[in-house]
Amino acid sequence: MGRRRRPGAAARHPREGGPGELSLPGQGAAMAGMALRMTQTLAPSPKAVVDIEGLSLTFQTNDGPVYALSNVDLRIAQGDFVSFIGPSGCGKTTLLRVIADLEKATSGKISVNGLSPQEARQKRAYGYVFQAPALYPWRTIERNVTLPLEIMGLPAAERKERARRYLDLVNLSGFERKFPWQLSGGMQQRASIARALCFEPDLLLMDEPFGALDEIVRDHLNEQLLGLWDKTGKTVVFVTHSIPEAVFLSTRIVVMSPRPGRIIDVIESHFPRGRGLDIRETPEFLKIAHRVREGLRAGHAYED
Amino acid sequence: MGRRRRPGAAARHPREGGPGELSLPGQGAAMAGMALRMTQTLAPSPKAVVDIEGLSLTFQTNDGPVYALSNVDLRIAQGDFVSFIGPSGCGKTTLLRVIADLEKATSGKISVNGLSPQEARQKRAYGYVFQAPALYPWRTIERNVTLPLEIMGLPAAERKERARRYLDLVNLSGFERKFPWQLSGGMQQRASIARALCFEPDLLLMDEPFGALDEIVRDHLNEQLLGLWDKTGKTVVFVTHSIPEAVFLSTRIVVMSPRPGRIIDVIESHFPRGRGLDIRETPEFLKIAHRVREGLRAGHAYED
Amino acid sequence: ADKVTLQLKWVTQAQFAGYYVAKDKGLYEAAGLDVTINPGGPDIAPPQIIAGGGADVIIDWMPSALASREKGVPLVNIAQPFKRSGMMLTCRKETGIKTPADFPGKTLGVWFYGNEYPFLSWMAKLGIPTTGGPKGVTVLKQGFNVDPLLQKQADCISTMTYNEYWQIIEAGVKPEELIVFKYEDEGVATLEDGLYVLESKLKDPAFVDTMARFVKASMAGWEWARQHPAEAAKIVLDNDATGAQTEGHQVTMMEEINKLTAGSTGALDPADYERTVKTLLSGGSDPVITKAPKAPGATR
Amino acid sequence: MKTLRAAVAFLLFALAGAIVALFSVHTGPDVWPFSSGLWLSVLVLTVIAWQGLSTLAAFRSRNARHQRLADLAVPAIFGLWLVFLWEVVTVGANVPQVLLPSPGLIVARLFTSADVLLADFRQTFLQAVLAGYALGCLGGFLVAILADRVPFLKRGLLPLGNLASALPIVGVAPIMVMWFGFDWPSKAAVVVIMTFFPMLVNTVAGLAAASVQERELLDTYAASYWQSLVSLRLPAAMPFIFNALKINSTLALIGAIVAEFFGTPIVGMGFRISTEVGRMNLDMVWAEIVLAAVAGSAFYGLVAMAERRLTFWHPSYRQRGV
Amino acid sequence: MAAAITAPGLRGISAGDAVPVAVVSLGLLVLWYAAAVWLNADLQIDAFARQGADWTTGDLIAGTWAQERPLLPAPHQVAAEMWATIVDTAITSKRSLVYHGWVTLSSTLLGFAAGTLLGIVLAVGIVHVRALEKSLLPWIIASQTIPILAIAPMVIVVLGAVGLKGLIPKAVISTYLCFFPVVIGMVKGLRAPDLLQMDLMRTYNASGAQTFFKLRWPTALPFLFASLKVAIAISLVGAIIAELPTGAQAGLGARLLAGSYYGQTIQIWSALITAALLAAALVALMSLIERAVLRAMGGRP
Ligand SMILES: Nc1ncnc2c1ncn2[C@@H]1O[C@H](COP(=O)(O)OP(=O)(O)OP(=O)(O)O)[C@@H](O)[C@H]1O
Ligand SMILES: Nc1ncnc2c1ncn2[C@@H]1O[C@H](COP(=O)(O)OP(=O)(O)OP(=O)(O)O)[C@@H](O)[C@H]1O
Ligand SMILES: Cc1ncc(C[n+]2csc(CCO)c2C)c(N)n1
Ligand SMILES: [Mg+2]
Ligand SMILES: [Mg+2]
Repeated sequence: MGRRRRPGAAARHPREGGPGELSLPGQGAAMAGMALRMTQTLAPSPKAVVDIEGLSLTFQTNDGPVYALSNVDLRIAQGDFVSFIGPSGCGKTTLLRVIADLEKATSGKISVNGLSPQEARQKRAYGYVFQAPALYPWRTIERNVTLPLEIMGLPAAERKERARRYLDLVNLSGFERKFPWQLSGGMQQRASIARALCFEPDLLLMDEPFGALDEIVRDHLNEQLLGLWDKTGKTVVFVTHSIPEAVFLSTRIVVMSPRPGRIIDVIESHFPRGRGLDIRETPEFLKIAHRVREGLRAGHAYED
Repeated sequence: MGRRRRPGAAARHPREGGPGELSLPGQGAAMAGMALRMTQTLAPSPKAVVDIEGLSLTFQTNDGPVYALSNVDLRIAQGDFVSFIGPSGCGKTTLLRVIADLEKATSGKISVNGLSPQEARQKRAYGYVFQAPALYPWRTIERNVTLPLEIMGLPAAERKERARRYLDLVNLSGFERKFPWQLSGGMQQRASIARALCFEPDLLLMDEPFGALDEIVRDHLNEQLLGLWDKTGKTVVFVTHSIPEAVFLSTRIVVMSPRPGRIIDVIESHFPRGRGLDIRETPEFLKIAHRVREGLRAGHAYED
Repeated sequence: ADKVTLQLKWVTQAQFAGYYVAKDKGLYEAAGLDVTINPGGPDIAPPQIIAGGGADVIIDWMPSALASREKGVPLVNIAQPFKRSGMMLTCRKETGIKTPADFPGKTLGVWFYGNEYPFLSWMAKLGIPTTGGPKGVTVLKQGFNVDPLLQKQADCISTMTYNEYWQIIEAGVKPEELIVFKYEDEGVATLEDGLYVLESKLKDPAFVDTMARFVKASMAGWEWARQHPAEAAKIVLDNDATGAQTEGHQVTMMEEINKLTAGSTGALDPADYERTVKTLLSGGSDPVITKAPKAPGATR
Repeated sequence: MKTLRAAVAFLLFALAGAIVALFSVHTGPDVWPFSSGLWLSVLVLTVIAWQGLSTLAAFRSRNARHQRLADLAVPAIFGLWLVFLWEVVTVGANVPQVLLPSPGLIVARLFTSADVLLADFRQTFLQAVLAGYALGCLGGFLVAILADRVPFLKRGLLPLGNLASALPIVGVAPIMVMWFGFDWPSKAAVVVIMTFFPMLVNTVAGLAAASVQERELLDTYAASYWQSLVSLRLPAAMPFIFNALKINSTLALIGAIVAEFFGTPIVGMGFRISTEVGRMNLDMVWAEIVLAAVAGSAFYGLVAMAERRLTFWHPSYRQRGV
Repeated sequence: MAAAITAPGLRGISAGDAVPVAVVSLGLLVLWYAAAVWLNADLQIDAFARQGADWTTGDLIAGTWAQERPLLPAPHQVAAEMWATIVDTAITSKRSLVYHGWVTLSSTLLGFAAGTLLGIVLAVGIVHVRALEKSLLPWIIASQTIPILAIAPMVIVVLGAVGLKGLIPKAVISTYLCFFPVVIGMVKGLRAPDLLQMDLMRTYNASGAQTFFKLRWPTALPFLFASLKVAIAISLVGAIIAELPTGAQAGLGARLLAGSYYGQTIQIWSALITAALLAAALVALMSLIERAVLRAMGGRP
């Protein structure tokens, strides 16, 4: 432990705010990060759920390499709610996939729950909501939701009960017996959220889960998710395009730059845990949202 | 012409604002709608591009019928920019598909450019952006975009030029040679937008085209689309979940209720054609947005 | 030259040496004929081929030819180069079979495809049912080789004096381990390889003339084969497109065949014919040949 | 309704014409010599019947029963018409019975030799075909799974599997008779070899058919190999597996019948065919062929029905009328 | 759908497969030798008894591997026969397996080409014309249940009567057998595009031909290749079957049959293995083409 950080990332993106390394509440400074790292071995709380250092990823394609992630440093502590926000194609999905062991980094280090991503995946450490619903067309909605439970060997009665509970949570009661192609886009997306929630993982990786939903349902699900997070102490890593959503939900917002994806800002958001939707009108909320928007805009400027 | 309207829809949704029939700028009242209909035969301007009366649609599924649309009345004039907004699963996509002749109504009347939807489709009256990108995996991005041009028989040079132009418009220059699975979700969606735009149809049917995009790109594309609409006098029918987006883009916002989809409010939005993004801070904008939100909320309340 | 197509009953082997010799030695050519010889095979029913126009003249066994006549293919025998029958039933001695009376309860291999009539007539004559059981014989449709006997899947199999019998011997079985029943000795011999044409075509004198020359040349070929068995076998080998025949086997076959053709002028002996018909008629349920067709062709 | 009435009118007219034509060919050349007159009218009738069929095929009913009935009627009428043409041509043009018997004779045989046909059917279909089909399909399937599970085998065994399964039946059949005896097991063995390869190829292709995202979902659950096989890869492979099952349902019958040419007890469809060809009883041969065709089609139909049941979700069954 | 495009199907023998293939082959060889002992022992014991010779187990094993007409020839016997008839015999000789292989291959390829074409044409018809689907498909299926060996002679006779002899009748029988998998696979494949992809074409009011070439065809390709691999193997079987009633004059089928007449098991096996090698080579060739085509279509690695 106590590895030295590589200086590259910080030097290359001299933006306000911490250059990626997140470890303490407040502006994550490199030194503070190191301090925590060192204490962590002594007193392992708050536990690092995801720990990424100097991670890069390059895709080889038919016409040359695509640099998707470059030198990403990130630490997510237990109980964090971290949102990734950034321009389309900047590498948010890729980063989430690396954490989930669906993609291998080209270089750099990453651990999940102190293990390699692969080990963590094999321990079923997380639930993943894909950007597309990925429902199996030969299963009804209910049986799509119970799929992970079947795999994990839960008894049938329990599976049914959980499916009922989580389909209700996403407002899909009454659609248990339908097949995926009989549902609207948003309904399919909600079914896939229910599927990820129903086995109650400690770590949730969600890739634009609410993208296809209207504001009302979205608000509703935001509240549900926040309640769940609050009650269960889950760690959530969340990709979104909505600035208000990011600010409302997160304890930390990670702003990414266009390709090759780098972390250009990390913004803390300290609303009380039991916050309501009304906080979105407060000046503090608007201030944070503004800062996120500025970060995003800067990222875009960076590209052209 | 001059058919009598059925009173049902209006009676059932006694909300402020016109009960569906859209014909005059301003609060569309039933009588005014009729008046226009009658004048239309005499002076056919503004031409009705889409004219829907008492339209219903029921899906037969393995466990009983799903009532997707019920008694919808709607008239879209040339040059209109109409947004559909409503809870997930309320029938927005279905309504758009009926207009595009991808779905047959169970009852009711509909005409597109004065023709049946089928005839209109056969005349290639519209461009359609699906809720999912639906790119062909065996074609590169460029060749996906030129697909409609190939079908319509444009020469190769022209096709290439158009692909270049519209891929640039959606910020995808440089990805011409990639295959769809090498693109991020938002990039795929943008490619599908370029594909719909590139053959320059007069009527654009767009199903949540910007759902998977970040705010900055979204704003950018909003402006591009508005510019295009302004310059070319296209008619646009647009499904969205974002209230600000609907208010910013549209001349009319159609708020729909949950299943069976009905029109519960139609809201006019008279910003000048050359509006900029900054109007989103104006009180009038906020007032309209508020009214849309109220409509949506009422729709949700209706359900439970 | 007049074109003639001859359809053989079986694959190229010394059984048909006369025709190959006649062709190879230019006898047909000398007779003003251009003869094409089409080999047969397990799937080829010569009567069907001639009915379909695929041949002018075919080689067939008389029982099969007579049966075909009844099915509406009016075949006429124009020559009978084979005087004697080469059919036998060959059994392993160890099965305990000594006489036909020992057959019941045994398994016998039989060729079908129109070649089963003599066997069925024989069994009918012996009064042995062919439906299996302790009182009857179990009949197997035998393939094209002698494996069922070698591998003891059958107690007896059908063999020809000139072919399968020698295959058994070549496989290492000693003659004294075998017991053979010749159809001739059992009084159920039927006429084998004869030349047949369609009756309707004989109305054409030109065709009759062509056939007369063909038969004459063929018989000369057979004569030559009797004189030069080794060379005849060589000619057969040269004509075998599959390249599967072996010289030793063909020479043996040639010698055996010569015993069957010896004494034939090509003319059909009415007595032989009557015997065949009688045998077939005795076959109970089997092809009833009610009326003797006008048989010997006016070939000479 | 209107289309239905038109179709029925066309078909009735064709039927009446067909009856007259049949009558005239059967009463012999004296009444209506098989002159160009007959052939011309048969041609015209065929055009009319086709018209009726096309109209009937376009028939759409909201009543599912009526629709099903119409869907069945089309191939049935089409087939009957072919039979009619066959009868008229064989009888009218005096085709020798040893080349092609007329349907009338064949049908008569079906009844007069029903007992023989039944015995043959039991021997060949109920024993050799069904046993061989089950073993061959199962074998191909299991080897595909095995190869999928053990990549070493996939690379080592599949090329050799290709080799073994591409063995031509004709050569294998005598060997199988040598090994498994004259009775049906040797035929079943041939069927096993014939059906093995299509199942292997299709299953291997099918197991690769699940999309990347669908697989990744199971990866996130750390699903075991067998779990992902059962819950994803096999369902996704179903359309391919059924492809093989369908192809095999016809191959199995051909294989068993061909194998019977190389030595059998004196019962079986292949035995009967080869024997009766030699005896010039072509009507019996065709009766067996008809039996084989009916049995094979019914077998295929069953498999296709199972496919529709089990892969209802595949886009090919969700086609909208385009 | 995207994944179906990448379906690798069966691969040919590539360099990387050499080791596994060798290991598995070795295992099979051992099995084969053992089976030869087991199957041939009875005959060998008989033969010893006939000679009245004393024998040991070693003699028995050696004997079972050296019989002239074994029930199952040992691999080296087959290899020697193949070497003799493939390498040591001039290819113009009738005893050369290269010559017979070529005879069979030519009608296989002709039949396969015709069968593929016919299969595709029928599938296209079935997918596009409702009347054809309903009236034709059941009869195509029925046609495949007709035992080919029963009608092959009739086909040969009829074609012979119109003057077609030699290659073409054999190719016709190959065609008859191999078009079927192509039809079945292609009907499925041409209907495999998902609904959204079809809808897209509808919005362009694409003609049937355009939808076919731009959507249905690319989607059907994985199905087509799976079918073609089956079809080419079946086509070879068809050519061999067709060589029986053509008078069994030349070709691997004729060799097989001739071997079978005379109980020449070694000859049967060498013809059989040559045929199987030929089939495997053809299937491998299809796989190569498949891989090249799917790669050109942007198949995901
Ligand atoms: N093919 C189908 N078969 C059966 N039911 C269907 C089918 N397509 C849509 N539906 C049902 O019709 C209703 C309306 O669906 P639609 O896709 O129009 O919703 P939507 O308003 O577009 O929703 P979203 O915002 O989530 O995309 C839904 O309840 C859905 O379940
Ligand atoms: N399999 C792949 N092969 C090649 N390039 C890829 C692949 N997957 C993603 N990329 C590239 O990597 C970059 C990042 O993609 P990613 O999907 O992570 O973006 P994203 O931030 O999730 O975008 P969006 O918001 O649009 O979903 C993109 O430029 C994309 O083209
Ligand atoms: C399928 C079939 N089986 C057996 C024979 C009988 N046969 C008649 S002549 C002959 C050659 C003898 O060496 C043989 C075996 C046949 N013709 N066809
Ligand atoms: Mg993404
Ligand atoms: Mg929708």
